Amino acid sequence: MNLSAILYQLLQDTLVVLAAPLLLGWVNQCRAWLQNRSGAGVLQPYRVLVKLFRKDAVLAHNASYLFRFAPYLRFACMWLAAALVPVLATDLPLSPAVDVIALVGIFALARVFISLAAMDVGTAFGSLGARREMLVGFLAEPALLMVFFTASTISQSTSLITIVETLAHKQFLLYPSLAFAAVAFVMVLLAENARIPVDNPSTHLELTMIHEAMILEYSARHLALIEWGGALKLLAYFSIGIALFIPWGIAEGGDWGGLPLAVAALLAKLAACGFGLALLETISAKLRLFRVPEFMGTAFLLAVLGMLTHFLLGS
Amino acid sequence: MEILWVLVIPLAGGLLLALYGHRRFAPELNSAMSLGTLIAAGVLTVRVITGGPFSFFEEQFFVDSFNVFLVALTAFVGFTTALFSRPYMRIEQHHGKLTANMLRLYHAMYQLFSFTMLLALLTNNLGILWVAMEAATLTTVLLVSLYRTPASLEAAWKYFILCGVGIAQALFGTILLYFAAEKVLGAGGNALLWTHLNAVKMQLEPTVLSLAFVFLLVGYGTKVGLAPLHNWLPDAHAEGPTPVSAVLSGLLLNVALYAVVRSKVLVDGALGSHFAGNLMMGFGLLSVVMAAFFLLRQKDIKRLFAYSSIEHMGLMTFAFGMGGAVATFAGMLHMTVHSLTKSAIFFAVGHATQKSGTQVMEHIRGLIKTNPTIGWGLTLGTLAILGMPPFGVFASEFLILTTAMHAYPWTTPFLLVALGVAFAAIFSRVQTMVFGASSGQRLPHPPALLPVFAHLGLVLMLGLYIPPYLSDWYRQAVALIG
Amino acid sequence: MQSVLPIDLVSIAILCWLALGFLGLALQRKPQLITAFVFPAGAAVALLLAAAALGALSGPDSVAVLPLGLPDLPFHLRLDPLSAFFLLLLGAVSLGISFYSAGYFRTMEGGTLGLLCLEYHVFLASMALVFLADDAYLFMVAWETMALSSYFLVTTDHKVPEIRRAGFLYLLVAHVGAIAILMCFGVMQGGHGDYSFATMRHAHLTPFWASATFLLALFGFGAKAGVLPLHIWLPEAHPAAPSPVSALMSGVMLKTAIYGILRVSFDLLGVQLWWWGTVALALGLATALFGVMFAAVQADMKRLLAYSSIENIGIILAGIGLTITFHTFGKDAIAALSLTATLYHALNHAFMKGLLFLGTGSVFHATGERSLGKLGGLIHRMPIVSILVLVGTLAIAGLPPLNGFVSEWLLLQAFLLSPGLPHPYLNMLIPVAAAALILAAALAAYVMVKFYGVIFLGQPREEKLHEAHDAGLWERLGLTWLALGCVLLGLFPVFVILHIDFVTQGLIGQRLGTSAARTGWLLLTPIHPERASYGPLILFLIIITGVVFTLFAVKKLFHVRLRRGPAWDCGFPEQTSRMQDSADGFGQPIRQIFEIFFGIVREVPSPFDKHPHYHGETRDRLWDVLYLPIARAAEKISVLIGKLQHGRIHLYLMYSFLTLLALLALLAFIR
Amino acid sequence: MTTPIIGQVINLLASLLLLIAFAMLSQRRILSLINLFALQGLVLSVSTAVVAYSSSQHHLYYSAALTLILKVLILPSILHRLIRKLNVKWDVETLLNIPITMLLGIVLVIFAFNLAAPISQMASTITKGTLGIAMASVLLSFLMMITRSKAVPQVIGFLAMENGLFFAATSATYGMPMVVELGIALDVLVGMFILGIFFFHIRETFDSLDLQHMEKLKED
Repeated sequence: MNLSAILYQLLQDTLVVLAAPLLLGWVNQCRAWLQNRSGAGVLQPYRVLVKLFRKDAVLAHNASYLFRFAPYLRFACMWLAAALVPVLATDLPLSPAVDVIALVGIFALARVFISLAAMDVGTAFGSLGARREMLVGFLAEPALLMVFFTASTISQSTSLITIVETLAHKQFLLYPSLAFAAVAFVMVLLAENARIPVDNPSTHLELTMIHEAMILEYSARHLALIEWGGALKLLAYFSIGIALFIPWGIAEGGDWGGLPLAVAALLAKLAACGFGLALLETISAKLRLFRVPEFMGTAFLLAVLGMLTHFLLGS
Repeated sequence: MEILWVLVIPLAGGLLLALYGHRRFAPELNSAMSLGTLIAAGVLTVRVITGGPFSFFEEQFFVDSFNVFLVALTAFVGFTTALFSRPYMRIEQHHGKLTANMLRLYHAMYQLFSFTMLLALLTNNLGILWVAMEAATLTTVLLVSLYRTPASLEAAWKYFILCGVGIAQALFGTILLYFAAEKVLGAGGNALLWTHLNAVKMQLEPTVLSLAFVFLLVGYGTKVGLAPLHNWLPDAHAEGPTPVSAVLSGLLLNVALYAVVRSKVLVDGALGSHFAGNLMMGFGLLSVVMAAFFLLRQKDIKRLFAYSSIEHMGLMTFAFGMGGAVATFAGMLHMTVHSLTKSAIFFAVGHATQKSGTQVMEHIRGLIKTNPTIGWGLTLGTLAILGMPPFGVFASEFLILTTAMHAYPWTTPFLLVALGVAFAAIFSRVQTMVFGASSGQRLPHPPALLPVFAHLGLVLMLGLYIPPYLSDWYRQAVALIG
Repeated sequence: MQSVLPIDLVSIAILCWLALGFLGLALQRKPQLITAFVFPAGAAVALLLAAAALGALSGPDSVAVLPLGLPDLPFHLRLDPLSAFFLLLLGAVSLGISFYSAGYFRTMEGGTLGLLCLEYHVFLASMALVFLADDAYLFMVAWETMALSSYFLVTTDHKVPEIRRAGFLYLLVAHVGAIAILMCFGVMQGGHGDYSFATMRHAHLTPFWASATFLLALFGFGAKAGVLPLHIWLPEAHPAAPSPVSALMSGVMLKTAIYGILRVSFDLLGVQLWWWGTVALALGLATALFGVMFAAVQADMKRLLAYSSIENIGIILAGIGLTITFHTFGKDAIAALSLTATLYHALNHAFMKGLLFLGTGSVFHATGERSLGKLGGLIHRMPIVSILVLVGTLAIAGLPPLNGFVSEWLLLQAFLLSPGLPHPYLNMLIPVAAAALILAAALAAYVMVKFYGVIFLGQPREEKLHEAHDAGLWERLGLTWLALGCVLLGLFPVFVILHIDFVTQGLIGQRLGTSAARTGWLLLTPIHPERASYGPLILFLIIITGVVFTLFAVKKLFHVRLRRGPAWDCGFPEQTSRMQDSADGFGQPIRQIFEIFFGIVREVPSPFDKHPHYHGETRDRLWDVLYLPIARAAEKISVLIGKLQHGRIHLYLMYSFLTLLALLALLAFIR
Repeated sequence: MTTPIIGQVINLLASLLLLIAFAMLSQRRILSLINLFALQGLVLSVSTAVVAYSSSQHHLYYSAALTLILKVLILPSILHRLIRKLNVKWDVETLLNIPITMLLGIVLVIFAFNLAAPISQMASTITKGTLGIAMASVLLSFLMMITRSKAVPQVIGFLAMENGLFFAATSATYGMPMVVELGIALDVLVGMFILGIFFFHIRETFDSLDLQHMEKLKED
């Protein structure tokens, strides 16, 4: 592990944690445009965060240590996830410690903790949100994992780096199985990031909300961390999608020359994805909650199907 | 000489008790006589083990390791049962179920009964064997009908008629055997001596012997309690006094099976085929399966264990039918552990019924609370009889089942089903009787549970460790009949 | 004088356990002595056992012959890596459980305690003996003794009819299973009464008989492990037992069945046909999904855990099936991988489930409640227990960096990196199987959130919960040990694998450690770093640093006050504890999605009820479609046969007459 | 007398026995049943004596005498006294009507003959032909026990079966060894006494000897 690699790692760490709210802002802005609103500007998330951090925190009387600990953990998990996905270059010293399965595990860890925290105060909405979150999660997780598996059966590896290298730098092939996987991944992305049609981040309508219901009791810095973590999560998912399905332009290990190009490519891709997400959210309507399992089930089945096609067509 | 003692003591005991059986000391006298028999049997056993088989009184009596092991078993269980019946019968009298005269009859018949069994075991003459079996039937008929209640009379009547008729068939078989034998051995007394027959069994006429075996099997099989000839058995066990049920299950059935096995040896020798074995296997399997399903619907605790006796006799018959060293060994081991365990169970059951004043299982509850020793005795005994290790019954069942699986795989599904059903049937009942809320009264006399735990202790030992001399002993016997 | 072999130590440990048991029985009059001395001593013995097993794992096989048993069949003992591994499991887990018991049974009255102490230690000893046995007879004796002692432990509180019924059901299933096992040994035996495993290894069986043996073993051991459809006893018996016993049964006893399957199919039978693996795999996955599904809808905390045990057993069985499949196709590297994963998961589950059951025990002691609907908010009253149980919860939910995740990770690797098998259907099957496995794992997370959240979080659902007290010292000690195990097994997988290697080496002649530890103990690389790697310790440290960094950053930059206030809850006024999700409510989505699998009995109050009462119950369909019919059939047959005993002596005479005639006719026919 | 004639005599007696067996099968009245039984005993002892004379087996004389005393004098008189004491003279109903019983009986006879044929070939005695008859009469009395619904006739059937066995013993071989025969006789006698006592118990408990009252013990 050489110096440049460490530098890459640090660079990416700081980059993601700083840029995440920007991405969120961009997505919201796009949505505003698509809905003929003049949005609050791409920097709005930063303002929100600053505001929240400045406030006094109010905790419910019977909130336990778990309740206060959860936001930090979730933030750390998301940060780690976002920092591990090779988006600029493919040698990240930390990456070997966490392969795709572990990545999914980290997401699950965050989810479980936030759900527990939601149940901690013991309000009706808290437990309701936790239940729904876990419901979405137990279907989304396998789907995501199967998406990864499709990719890793192609590259005969579960380590992100190897996958990306295979897909990006080996000779270009069209993998039909990846098409299925891509669709499934998008569906998972929507669900996991509390987006329409599964959830609506900007609603407080009790009957429909999932993610919001869980974090109702949070305020001030805890809420800020959760928001920020959400942004990081979105970024992580974007970069995973990019790494899996449109990895081209990523820099080889250790050539600083390729870096600017890589950065440019990444920004372009992120912007495009953000716009795509906004577009999806705009044109689709929120599902009834009972439909959500079917939605996720479809995603899961698509992912499995992708894997099967890979075996059927003998790659 | 020892043989004479083994026979004379119980006979004398019978006569003595016929005179003094109603006195207060009668139970002790009874136990003493049985103890004497036990000691004589022990001496005899030692002599046979050391000196090998020998015959006596111009070969009319004969002991080899096969029947001496049954003699020892009979004497032992006879003694422990006598010990158990001391308090039991006193309590019965105290409850007003028995009069002094009935007790006299009981004690006299008890001794005569053990005499007949020992005679049947020790005689070398198949005719005398038959006579002794018939005599055993007669004595036990009187024992079964001891209470003079309608039920007990009915049971005794059925027992008498069915076993009488069965035994008659056995006599016919014996006649045919004699008919075949006298061609080889010439007419006269020697032609029925088992030792002589065994010597010349190769030359005996196959057709006659196969016919004879059919009659013998049906005849003695009735007394073994093989389905569908078993119908007398549950009634007799349920209605007679419990010590009698104990010796019936523990000893008489064994003796009858002994007769069957002896004749099987001759027939196998003559036919050189597996004809007899197949018949026995068939009967055994049928009995096991039928008994298992009978067990499922019992209400009376003594009937329950009577049917379990049928099941186990079926298992032994099956084992002896399979033949071969392992199976025969297993059969004899099963004889031993079954009679020990089953008599122990009947002891516990006897006191349990006295405690709660009924034989109906719904009304027996919480024995472990009211009287832990009875409760645990019943529980452990039941688990042992159900073939739970580390008790000896498991050892024999293990050998039987594995051998069957190896030699006759098609039989094992039946055994699997039967054992499973039997387990469910017995254990569910016993569990509700020993556990749960308690019900029951105090007994006027302290119950005798030493025999129970003595038996169970022996069975436990046989499950974990079979002393070398015992196993050699078994092996000799196996060599004789396997 | 020769040096002491591990096998001697193990035997000594077994004897000590037995001795302690009887000592406990003798000390009936002084219960405080039993709790204060006998159980801790048992723990010490467990430690000895674990140490000896650890030593034996790397050492050569050692054998011993006892002068007991049947005439031609003395008891054979053998300590090879496989048995050593499971002995290690037994020792390590029972160490914690015995400590815990020392505290847990404090309040029990003397007589019962003495008996329980005896049964408990006999149970431990018999399990150790199962692992040590090297001939069919000793194995069966130990096996059934185990069943028997655990039965008595289950029915400790035999006043309650349900508990009696549970105990009966348990012993019945165990007994039938045992007969099946016995028959499978019967097939393998060499005839003329040689039952030692040594001869069975060289028994030459036709494929048919080999398969029959395998299926018999699967049936027999499956009955003990709670594999579908023989699982019915498990959710009844485990809740019925006192918690330490449930912990032992779930944590260790189920593993004896796994040991049996491995011993028979790999060691004795020598795996032969690939479809055995497929059968085991399918059965295992079905069991896993079934178990977790039912766990999700349980309202009794111990039943929930019992069903989760079924799930984990399913996963383990699936692993075995995968191993068999690979092994039969000669892909031993991957076979070794999946076998390692399987054993690893068995070890993990022992720790996790032990921990959780003990946790429920503490909760039960503190509150007297087992029903999830009456618990809640205990995190404030029982801080220590809640933290330790949280560890177990996260572990069994399969979350990194704890141990549950590692084994599932390895198993997934085995699934995923399967090269094309020479069998198209298998290639189709395996990804689907992987999907099913993941689904089960994900559902487990759902279940565990429900478990922990409803018990420890939220507001207390009953008034009396305010008096709940934290566990005592002994309990904490036991819980801590097990929790520690969960963490360490999670953080240092390479060491564990290096030890499991001896087992895989023995069973399929292939070891993983060389490749697994290629890049040092920090990084776990089962096949090759390029293919897959996982560094739990690194991961853990990163997350911790992340958390700490954020914590400090926030504290540094924005030092603002923290106030306590009433819960907001969208501004709804007076919050009551009844408004939280009940256990049923939390399971509702699962019940809805998988409705077809449950037999649901529900009575919903009408709007006009004066005293509205809701009752919902999810029943196991298998009862109605499988077990009740069998029972009814048996009943019918017995009615029919009962008619034979008709009471009329003439009929009886006719039976004998017809029997005689039939036999005579047969004879005439044979002539 | 010369051997063939003796053979014919014995065969005659044998067929007489068979006839008596059938008569018992068809007989309703207990009294005449007992008389038939006595007659059967008589025929039996005569045939035994004849065999003894022909084969000069002296111990057969003893058994003939034994039969005469036991089965012609003692047992019938006991039975007579019994039924007088218990005044059960009539046995109106049989469980199977007479013609069918007879038909079954004939089938049994054929069956028995076929079964005994190969064996009697190898018999060395002059009475070899009669083994089949012996077996037949055993089976017939068995059938009789099945069809009789009262206690006393059942017992008579039992004794008749005993007779059949005894005849088999004399015809197939020249009688069993003496000690065995004595034992058998003793058993039969004791059994009779016990039964005698029994009848009174049964009588005073059920106040009839009808077996319908003794069907309480069964699986329900």
